[in-house]
Amino acid sequence: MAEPLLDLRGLQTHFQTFGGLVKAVDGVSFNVKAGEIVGLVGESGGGKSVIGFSILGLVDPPGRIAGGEIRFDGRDISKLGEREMRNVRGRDIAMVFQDPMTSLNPVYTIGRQMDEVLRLHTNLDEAARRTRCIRMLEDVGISGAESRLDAYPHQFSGGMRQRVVIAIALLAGSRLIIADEPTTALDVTVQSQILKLMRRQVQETGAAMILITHDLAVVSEMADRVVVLYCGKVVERGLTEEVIRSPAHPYTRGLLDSIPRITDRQRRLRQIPGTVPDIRTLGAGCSFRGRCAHAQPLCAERSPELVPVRGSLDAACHFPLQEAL
Amino acid sequence: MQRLLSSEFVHNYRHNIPAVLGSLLVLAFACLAIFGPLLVWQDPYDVSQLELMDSFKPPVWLDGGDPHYLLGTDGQGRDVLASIIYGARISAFIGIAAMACSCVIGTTLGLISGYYGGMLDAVIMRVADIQLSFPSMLIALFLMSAFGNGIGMILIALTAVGWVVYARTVRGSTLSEIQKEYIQAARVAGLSDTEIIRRHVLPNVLTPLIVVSTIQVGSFILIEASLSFLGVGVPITEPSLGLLVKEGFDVLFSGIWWTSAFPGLFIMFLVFGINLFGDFLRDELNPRLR
Amino acid sequence: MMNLRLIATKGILFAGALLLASTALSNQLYAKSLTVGLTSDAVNLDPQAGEELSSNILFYHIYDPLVRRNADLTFGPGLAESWKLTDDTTWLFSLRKGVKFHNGEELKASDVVFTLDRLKKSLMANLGANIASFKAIDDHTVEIKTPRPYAVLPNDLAAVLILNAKYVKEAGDEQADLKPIGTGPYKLVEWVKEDHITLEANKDYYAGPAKLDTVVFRPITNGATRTAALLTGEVDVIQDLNVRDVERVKSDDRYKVLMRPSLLNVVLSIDQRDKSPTIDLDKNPMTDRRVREAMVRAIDVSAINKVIMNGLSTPSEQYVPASHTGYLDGASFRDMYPFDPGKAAALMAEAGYADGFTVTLDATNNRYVNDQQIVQALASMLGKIKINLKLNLMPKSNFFSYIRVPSDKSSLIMSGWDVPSGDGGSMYSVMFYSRGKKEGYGQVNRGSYSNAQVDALIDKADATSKLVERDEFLQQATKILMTDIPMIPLHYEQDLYAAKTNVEITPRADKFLWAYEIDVKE
Amino acid sequence: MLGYTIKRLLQMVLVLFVVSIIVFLMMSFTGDPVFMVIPIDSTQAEIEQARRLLGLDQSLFSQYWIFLSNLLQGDFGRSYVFRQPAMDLILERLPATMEMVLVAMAFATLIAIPLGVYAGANPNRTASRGIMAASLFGISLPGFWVGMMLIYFFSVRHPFLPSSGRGETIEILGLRLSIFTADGWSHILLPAVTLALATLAIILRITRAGMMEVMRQDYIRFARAKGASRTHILFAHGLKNALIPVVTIFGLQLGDLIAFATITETIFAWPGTGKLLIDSIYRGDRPVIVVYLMLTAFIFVVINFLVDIVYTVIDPRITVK
Repeated sequence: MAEPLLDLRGLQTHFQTFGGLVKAVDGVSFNVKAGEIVGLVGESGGGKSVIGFSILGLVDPPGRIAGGEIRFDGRDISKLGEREMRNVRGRDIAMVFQDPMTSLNPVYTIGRQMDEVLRLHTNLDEAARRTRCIRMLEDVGISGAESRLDAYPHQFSGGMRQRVVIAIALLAGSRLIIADEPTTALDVTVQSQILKLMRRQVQETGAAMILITHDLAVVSEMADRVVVLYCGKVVERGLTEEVIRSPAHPYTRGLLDSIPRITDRQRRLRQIPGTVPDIRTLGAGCSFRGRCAHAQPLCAERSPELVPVRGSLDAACHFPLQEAL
Repeated sequence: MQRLLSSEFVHNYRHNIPAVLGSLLVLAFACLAIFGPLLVWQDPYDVSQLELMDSFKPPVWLDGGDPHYLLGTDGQGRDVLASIIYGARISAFIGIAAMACSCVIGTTLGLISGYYGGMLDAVIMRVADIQLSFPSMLIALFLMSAFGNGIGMILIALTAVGWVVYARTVRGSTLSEIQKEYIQAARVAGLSDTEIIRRHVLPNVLTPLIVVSTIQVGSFILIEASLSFLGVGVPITEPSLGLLVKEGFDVLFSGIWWTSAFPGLFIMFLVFGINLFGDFLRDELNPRLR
Repeated sequence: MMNLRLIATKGILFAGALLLASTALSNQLYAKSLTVGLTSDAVNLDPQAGEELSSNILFYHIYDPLVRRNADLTFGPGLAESWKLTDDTTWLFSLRKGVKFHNGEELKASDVVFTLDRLKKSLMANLGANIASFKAIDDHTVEIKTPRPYAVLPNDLAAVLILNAKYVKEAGDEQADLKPIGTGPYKLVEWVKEDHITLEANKDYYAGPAKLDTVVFRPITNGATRTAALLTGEVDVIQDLNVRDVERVKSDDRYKVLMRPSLLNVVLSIDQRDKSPTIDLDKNPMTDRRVREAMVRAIDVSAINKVIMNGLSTPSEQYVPASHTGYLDGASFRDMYPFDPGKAAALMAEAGYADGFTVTLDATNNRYVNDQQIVQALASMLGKIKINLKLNLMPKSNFFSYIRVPSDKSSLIMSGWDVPSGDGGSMYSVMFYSRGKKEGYGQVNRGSYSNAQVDALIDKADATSKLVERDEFLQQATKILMTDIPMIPLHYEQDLYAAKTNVEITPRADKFLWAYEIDVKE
Repeated sequence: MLGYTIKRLLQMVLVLFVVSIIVFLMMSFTGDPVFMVIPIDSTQAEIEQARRLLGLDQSLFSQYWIFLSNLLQGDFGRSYVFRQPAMDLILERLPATMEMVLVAMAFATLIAIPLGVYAGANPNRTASRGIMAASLFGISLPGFWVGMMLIYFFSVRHPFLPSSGRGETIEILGLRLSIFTADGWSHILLPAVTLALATLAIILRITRAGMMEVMRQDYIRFARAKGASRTHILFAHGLKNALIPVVTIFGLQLGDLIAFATITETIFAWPGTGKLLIDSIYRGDRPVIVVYLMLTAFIFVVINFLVDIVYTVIDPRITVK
């Protein structure tokens, strides 16, 4: 089997704060194959975004990558120098941020911001770059692309801006796109348009994508595989349909239950009780045990390993849930 | 607020070396200004205590220094250290008193402006705008030259330039405060305007003023020193630190540097301490940056 | 032999070259120049627009008066070759012939008439206060009438500088001020405000061209900077050397320090009114002569001289210096009322003020040398006889209007007075004549002093056209004044100059640095 | 844009009008200027004559009225002392002041912005903390004292820089400038540094604060994710966004520099407008003071106007209205 495009092996990203060491990403492993969409799911504060930043080497002090490997296309990019890493960013791996309102620089035209990527990563001349930008804008569904190039971000609506951001991410032909909550800040009606757009673009360009979200519903529509994170650790991973149909980890179950469904509108939405604990104060044992309905004494003693459970599912739970019928 | 004071604020304070340093400096200067006259053996402004033969003695560590005069003497045999201590009292008094006057007047005008709005607000704010387009130094210089020098005049001049920042800050916070529901409720409950302002608005607009006031004391001390240096500040009978520097200017070229260097150094450390402390307060009390 | 001749020839050639070079050099050297560091820039170059010192210094380079005042305050012919009195009040001045203004115009009587006419309407009208009328008799004779017999009219005229009528009319007041045209020994080349004024010698000067071809005046306000400019060679002469720098400059033999007692007498005017503005008593104690005498005796003028003035002041004997009319030979405040705190206290007690009183002294803080320090010393000295002196110090801009007669806010005033005309009478008539009696008399009598005898003597002095008589009357007045003590004279400041050793310069009594009298030696 | 300019112009006229009234009123508190210009033993008649010549015989109100109506004809009044048009006196000295102010501003900006960007982008580095501490010293320094100490070290103790005047000047386009001669530079160095220090510290601190704010914005991360270089991110993406407050303070500081030039000019005997102002204050020369303040007010209004224009250039979201 060919080596995956991206292979995370035991990634550790730590933040040194006055209150103590925060292990925001604590031994995360998963991989992404070319052309595949992997959903990275978890509640906010679960370390999802940090993984994205870690891959791109954008973790700022006091944070640092404390261990593990990030193998992209066969080489460990976590060990690359800043200069080499710059060639990876934007060209090999692109990122789409959560809030389109703030991820575009307000003082430059979008044309200039798109052009920046091409100038950095291609040898195209100005005219060619411009043509490519226009084509890309058209591809993401912005009409009158030529004239829009000279417009400033504040002259666009939120959805339009996210299209621009996606266009920028796709512009240099990156092979991996990390989309960090790309639709969270948008209106519901716009959300699905953007998601469809992203999916289509990924399929057309053959790029892989990591879709970071707290919303399993989004993942179920988009992703081929799912990785569920809790307190900086992978608690479950597997093919999307299997995870959705019958998760092995109580946390995934909880997340699934909190999605509103049209079919059972009578049922009250179930929330996971409690809140995400302070990572700094976690002792030994399963970090989910405080909120878990199935917790046993063992859960407080030993931290569960991520092990295959059934089918494609791996889960980190001493007492994985049975397959639903 | 109480909790903030007791926990986080204090915690941050203790872990902020500059803040501690700043407040230590301020404290040291305060002690020196209050108790200093007890520490020095000479009242530099009692002419009978001056020994004219001791004029222009260099600081004690230089050749010809006299252990009596730690930092040397000026042209009239005045101990430079004693002059500095007496001068610092005057400088600090002017800085603090002018800040207090500005604060009271500015806050009052700001409250009126923000609470009542309308014509009054427009007038006050236009005046503030016009004034802000001039450097405070220039306004103070002009006022001093028109009215003549003296401590009272300096206080007036500094207040005239200092009130604006309070008025604007307070007006801003008042405007946002009176939008809030509890003020509406208080109005409905029939509290009088003055009572609402005093009980509800005022306490809520004061926090930002702490920072403004601290920084302002420092800048007032500097402005006063500059005015005195130009000869339109305090009279010679009440020499502030700035005037001491000015007095030292003429003899500086003759190589006598200590009569001007030390008072200037003292101003710098005084204002530096105040600014350090103010900086810390700003970081702590300004929610926008936290 | 051959060799020797060759060498000799070479030597001659060499000598010739040397000669050529040296003539070129001497031509260059002939263009002597001098740079002077003044305390401030000239304000005006129109002599009828202002009168402060720097402007005055420049005026006398560019213009000439009818009567020249010499360095020692004697007077001699200037643009007027000679003058005579035709009756008690009528003077005839004969102008020098062939004197040319810098623009080539010849000096005529009409220029003098124009000058006086313009003067009377100017801010400086005071300079012509003793001129009643004037007219041109012919091209080179001017008749001037005084309102009453006035023996020292020529002295007054030494301060009136003659303008070119045609030029001033054509150029207008502003241009006449910026680009002055006179008959003086120097012409203006360039005036860059606050930076320098360059003058070049007027080759056609009636008394022969000046020895220095170029003179540059540079304003350097700060005394210490001025010293530094001298020491670094930027300037050749400086005015008002800092008292502090005297020793330093003296110790360097490349420089010399020049001194001359100035004419400026620093005096305390004492209020003589029954009720004085700043004294919280029903009766003004200072109306009592004994109190005034006590004050004189309590002030240690020599201590002020030694400590504050670094020895560079001259304790004043009288109200006017010895060179002046009205000076009484042998009389001195210092001998009549020597410093004696005991006697002073006794006099206070005798007058019934053993417990003293509180009074405010008005003084400047930037006008006279060390004025601030002097008043502080006065406060401590008078404090010893329980006169509690409050100090009211202000910059000169406020001072002179604050103390202006009728001085209704002042009890004690420290100010200076100088009489460059050398005539004590001009001071007496304005400062000691009873106030409000006669126009032009007593207008700066700040203490409201009034003594009929003094008034009568001044009247007599002003009624005679004979200098000797005038002097006699004024001396009698001096005698009375020294007993009455309407003012306490403290000291004359010392005029200090420093120059490079090769500069030949003698300070003038009137402080007017005049390049025409200066030379530079190799 | 046109409407905006007109509005600003009207505002300016209003400001100038108010300034002139206030100055006129205030100046009536100072001593009677006539005594500054005439011989001290002048008689009453001579004083009256001088008053008439200077236009001081009128009531304050009519003096103001005359001033105002002359103003509308472009006549700004005449100095009592110099007997020259006040405006000419000031304009003559303005190049010297502006030259010093601009050199100081250039010093301040060129040093402050890179340092501020550095300290804002790396707030936790030791060097940044050092820069910030130094800048705090900078704003705590009495400028006149710094000038004096510079004179002491560079002119008195080790005399290699002159302590006063402008040195050699060259006339360019009718302006007398010293920055084109080596001698001129040696003269301008100390005053400009003295003047620049506080401004340097303030611009640095504002730049740093702005950069700190900007650097945590998403678009900076996004730019980094694009693979842009550090310098490009700091200056093209970061600084440009942090520039609005910097430009504001730049305008304000330019005004402050003109004001503080009075002190610097006094110390270094720099023949500019500030020295003229101080001299005029000492001499009670009201017309010069009035015109000086009106001219500076005018300059400030122009600076504010330019600052507003610069805003729109920097930030497309801002439009003048």
